[in-house]
Amino acid sequence: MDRNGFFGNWGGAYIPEVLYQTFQELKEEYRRCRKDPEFWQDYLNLMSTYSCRPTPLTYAENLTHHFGGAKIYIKREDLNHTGAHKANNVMGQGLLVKRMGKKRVIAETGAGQHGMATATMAAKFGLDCTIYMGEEDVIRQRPNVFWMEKMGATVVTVKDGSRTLKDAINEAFRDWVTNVDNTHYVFGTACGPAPFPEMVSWFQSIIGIEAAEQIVRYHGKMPEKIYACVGGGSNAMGIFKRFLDETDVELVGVEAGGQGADSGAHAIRLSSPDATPGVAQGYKTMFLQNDDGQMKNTHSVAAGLDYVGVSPILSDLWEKKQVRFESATDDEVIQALDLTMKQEGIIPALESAHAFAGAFREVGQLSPDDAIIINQSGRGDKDIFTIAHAYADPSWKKFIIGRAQEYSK
Amino acid sequence: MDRNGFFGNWGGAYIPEVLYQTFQELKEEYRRCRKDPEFWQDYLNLMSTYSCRPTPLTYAENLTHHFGGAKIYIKREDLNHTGAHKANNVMGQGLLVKRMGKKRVIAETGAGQHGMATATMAAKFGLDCTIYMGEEDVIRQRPNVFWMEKMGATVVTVKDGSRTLKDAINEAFRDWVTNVDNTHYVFGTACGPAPFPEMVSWFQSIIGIEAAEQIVRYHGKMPEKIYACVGGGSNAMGIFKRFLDETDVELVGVEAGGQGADSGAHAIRLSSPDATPGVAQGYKTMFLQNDDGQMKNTHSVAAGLDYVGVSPILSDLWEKKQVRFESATDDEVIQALDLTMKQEGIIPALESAHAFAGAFREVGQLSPDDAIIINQSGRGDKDIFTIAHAYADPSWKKFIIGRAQEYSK
Amino acid sequence: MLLEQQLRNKLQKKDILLMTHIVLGYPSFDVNRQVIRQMVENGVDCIEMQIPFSEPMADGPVILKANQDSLAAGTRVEDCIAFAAEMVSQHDIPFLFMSYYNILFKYGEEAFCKQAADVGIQGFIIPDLPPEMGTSFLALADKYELALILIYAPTSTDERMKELAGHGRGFIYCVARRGVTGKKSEFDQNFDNYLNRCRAATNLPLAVGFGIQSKEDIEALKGKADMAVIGSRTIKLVEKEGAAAVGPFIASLR
Amino acid sequence: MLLEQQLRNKLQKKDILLMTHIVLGYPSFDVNRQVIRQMVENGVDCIEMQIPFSEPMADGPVILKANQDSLAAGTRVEDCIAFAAEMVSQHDIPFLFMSYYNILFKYGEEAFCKQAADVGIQGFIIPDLPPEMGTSFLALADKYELALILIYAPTSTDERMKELAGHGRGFIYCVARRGVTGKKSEFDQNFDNYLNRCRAATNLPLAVGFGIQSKEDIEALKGKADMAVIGSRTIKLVEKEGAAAVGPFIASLR
Ligand SMILES: Cc1ncc(COP(=O)(O)O)c(C=O)c1O
Ligand SMILES: Cc1ncc(COP(=O)(O)O)c(C=O)c1O
Repeated sequence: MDRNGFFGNWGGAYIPEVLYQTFQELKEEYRRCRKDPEFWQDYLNLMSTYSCRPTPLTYAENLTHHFGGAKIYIKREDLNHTGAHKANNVMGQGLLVKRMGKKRVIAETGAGQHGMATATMAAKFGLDCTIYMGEEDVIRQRPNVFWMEKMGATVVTVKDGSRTLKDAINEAFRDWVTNVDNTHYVFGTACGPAPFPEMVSWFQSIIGIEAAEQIVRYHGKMPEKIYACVGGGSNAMGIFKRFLDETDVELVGVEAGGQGADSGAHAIRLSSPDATPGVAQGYKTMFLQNDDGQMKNTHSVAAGLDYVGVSPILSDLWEKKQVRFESATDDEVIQALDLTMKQEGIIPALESAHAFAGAFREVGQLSPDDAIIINQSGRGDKDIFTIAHAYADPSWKKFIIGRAQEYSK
Repeated sequence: MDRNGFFGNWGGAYIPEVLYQTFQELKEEYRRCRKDPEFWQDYLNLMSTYSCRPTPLTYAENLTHHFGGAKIYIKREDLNHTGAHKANNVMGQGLLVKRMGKKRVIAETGAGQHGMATATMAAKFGLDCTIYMGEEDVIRQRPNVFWMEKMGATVVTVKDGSRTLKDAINEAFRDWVTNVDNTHYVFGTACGPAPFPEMVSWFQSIIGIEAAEQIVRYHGKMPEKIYACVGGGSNAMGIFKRFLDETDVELVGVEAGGQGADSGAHAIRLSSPDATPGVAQGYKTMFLQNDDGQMKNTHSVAAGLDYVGVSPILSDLWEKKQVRFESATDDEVIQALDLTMKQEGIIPALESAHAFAGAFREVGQLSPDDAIIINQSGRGDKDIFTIAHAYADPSWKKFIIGRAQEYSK
Repeated sequence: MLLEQQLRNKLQKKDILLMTHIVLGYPSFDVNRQVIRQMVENGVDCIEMQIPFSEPMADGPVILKANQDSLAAGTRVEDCIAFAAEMVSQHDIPFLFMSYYNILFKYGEEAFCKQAADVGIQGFIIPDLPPEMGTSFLALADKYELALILIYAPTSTDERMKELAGHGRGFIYCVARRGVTGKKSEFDQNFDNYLNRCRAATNLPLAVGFGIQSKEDIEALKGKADMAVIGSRTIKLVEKEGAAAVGPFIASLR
Repeated sequence: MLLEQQLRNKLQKKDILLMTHIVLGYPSFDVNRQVIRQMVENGVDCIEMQIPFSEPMADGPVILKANQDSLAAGTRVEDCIAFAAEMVSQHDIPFLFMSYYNILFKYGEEAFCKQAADVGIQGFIIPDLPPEMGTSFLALADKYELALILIYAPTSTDERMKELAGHGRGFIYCVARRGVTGKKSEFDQNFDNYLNRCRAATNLPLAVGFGIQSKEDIEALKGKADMAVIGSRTIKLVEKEGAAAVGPFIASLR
């Protein structure tokens, strides 16, 4: 990151003047933390006692035989407390907030995972907490909303714009400019104004640091390829970062293909021609926008990938061809999910299932002497309503209808 | 365990002759595994790569200050793969099944956690899997049923008797006597005919082994007391076993008080006069039964504790006063759950919340120099329907009704 | 006279004996009465009366449901003993109690044996009480001259059969196949080998139960077994056609 | 003549100037026309015309909704430029474009400056473009003699204000308080201290915006600020009472 927060042509901090000073302080504190080895140690202690880091690297023996190609290893971020990699970022920012002495945190959330993680961190650190969530996501991820509220957070339903992640982000910024003095905005992914992209990636980099050590221990050498789903880009950056200098390791980001690259109903920013450079939500990256610069509606079965922008760091790595980007459609994702559940007894989040789908397409062509790593960013439990829905599971429908009748009495 | 499978006056193997030979083989294989250090090593490897053992021991700083007594540490079995301690037992038996060369597993389940764990193990080990679940529990724990089916298991709804755990067990035995040659019954708790109580406790003992090492590392000495909820007794035995010889550590089992010890609607086997010695489901223990020896209906908000019997090992420890037993009512449990979510950002399963409720009652009287451990046997996500219901959460109801309307179209 | 002797005497006159089964209090003691009368009048040699239990682990759907309905109707253990006394006094064939161990255990092993002996019961069938678990009960049964019938299964090894033979009294109940009561069994070569193993292991009379439904089944057992056991079949019959249908059915079996 | 000079000239005759705000295409360009006419006829000194953007991060509910509705009605950037040309030709006061950076960025910084200059626009207000991010754009604005108005906030340090002053053109837009557009502001002691800091930091005219709603508010600003900015207030007015209500309201402010 250069002094203005750019990665190559991407990033920056396009923020209202009201926030300028806060960002100065945030950048300052962030720099201090990075210089302070104790901070990272505190972070590791927190993550190993409150969450269960290091998360395992699981050898997926059945899937490996199923495809007959490279050995498939799965990095198990789903085993984090709150069920996704989001905890890594949130707990790190929590430590930062304590150092800055702020008493309130706010956050946007798409899948609800980041909201869950933030509400959790707020409860643990005794901070007030408000979560902004697009109306459509509130519906898609109701259980997470319930838990956030039970942990003491206020969940605000955002009814503006497309009523998804990007609108939640705008609303969170509006809160922040209003309450900037006592409030920290816990940005949930490697996007937004500097220093968020780099800071979030730093906290998430624990994934790749562990994975590198684990794969060498189990497999004896570096993997051929690493797959991660890409919404904002935090789990991808988290596992990629450590491997950027390992030039023999191909890094593959899988975006949300929704109903298909040509359908217009997707969230493919880097692996389709639909996106163009733009500036919104405080940073410059490839956005899905029209010729006037108005953001388009995106679509994905996975709420957490349903976003118009992408990490400026990934746009830079994309431009420099250091990361390859692919996409997987909603249907491919459900199939990959199904196969993974039946073969391994593992339930990836719909977001994560994109990485699985991307890997399944290619792993068969690789040599059995090689290995790949799939980053399972989260667990699928949270998605039961979406998944049961996608399967149109009849007994599930019957069950819901029965419950509703009780409640309607 | 003596050669007939007794612990003091409790236990044994009251099994139909058809199963005699299988039990001989099972006991034999179990003995071999216990003698074979490699087996335990394989077990540890599996649990540390497929699940995330060792699970953390979390210092609950806020709860500690809230009660102003001993330091509260939480053993995080909720971070296991599939979300509960059940995985420990199931994966261990899975390794045993592979050694015995059987191709099919069956299991009973109450909360659905053991069914989930068994379905998961079956998927991972490539075994056919049938899960028996009481009709009432199928309703209480629908999401788990959905996932079990998605992982390839057949879930059989048991409509006999009280349509809960004990009836699922009977039905599983009926399957077993029919398919004994190729099938192993993965018993889910430290009950049933020998060698199950001891074998399940052995696999679960990994909890206490880790906890002892962790508490000494963090707290510098052994804890004053350890709390665990008691359904069949496996998570309790799992954390207690290692501490049985530590005579200064008080072990406290918390049973399901349901609507109160005097209400008749509870599942208190050891801490109320309602239970009497009996023999059912293949073993001798304290059962909730009438004067004729007919089993009573039990009640608990937590499906996993809603059971007429209890581990014969615990009955023995109870008789010998090595473990103290308490109970917590449904209401106390919901309160403890609420407090834990808000204070620590941790969501215990309803079963586990009994242990929290039991500990919260007493911890205030202990010295801040001392520590207690609460065994969080599982996570509460699976209970969203029950918990949202218990809170009578209006937006949840609205959401369910909305979904139902979609499905009714 | 001990149960075994009684059966041997009967075997002087018949090439195979017939044991039937009822669940006490299902559908009612009244119907039990009629059914038992019909059984006796049509030449049944021995009747096992099942005291219902809430957890009939070894029983299939038919008997399971009978157990539950009987209990739901309020059947108590005392009622069963009283009814047994009545039957014994009225019918001159051996009656056995079949139940699960908890019923006896809860009643008190000795108290139960004493009661059973007093009312003239000849023995017990307890599917969940292998001899290892029943040491004290075996002794008491002998003391009160009650036969604790032990069970052979196709999965029992020769060694195990010998061991059981040592503890068994009255006769050995040979379970025809794996599984629970009620389903049809195949009386094939494997079955014959199994019965031969049983015969080789004990001198006690052999009864064969589980899934015997017809004259053919019983014919197939002649010369191989001493007694055929009819279980669920009559219960289903009573459910469908009432008590009156039992007599003709029993008659049709020989 | 440059914007700053124009304002200074007006300040010869008035003790405080008035700048108003409209969202282009909301509720329609027609209504925009009427509203602007009423504003000019009632002595407004400067008008900022907001080109709608789908992500108006710094705007409150009222202007946010106006942005969305305008876009939903199909407003394009070209329409806004054409409309601006029409207004400039009809009314003899300075017009500014207000928008978010992406609109200009996507159009092309130079292309946009050129267009704006051609149609006679005097400057820009871009809340999400701090000078650090706008180096190239600042240069282009100067080249085309367009004033890029910079913003002060109560959170800006003196040092920061000085820095901004160096880059600012036309006037400085002083945000009256933390938060987004639309809410009422308190013009208390703190506020005065803030304005004093602003004044000390720059020689450019000072405009004060955010939450100015009444004659009193404007009175309170006299002597402290050079220009008062009326934003959401008139949009709400038009929504409630129609374009015709704007004239009287503006008149009532002085
Ligand atoms: C489980 C999971 N994976 C992935 C994502 C996408 O975010 P990112 O690309 O920042 O990892 C989300 C976002 O909510 C998520 O919940
Ligand atoms: C989370 C959890 N805790 C506790 C229990 C009770 O079982 P046990 O007493 O064997 O630990 C269950 C049973 O399903 C469970 O799911």
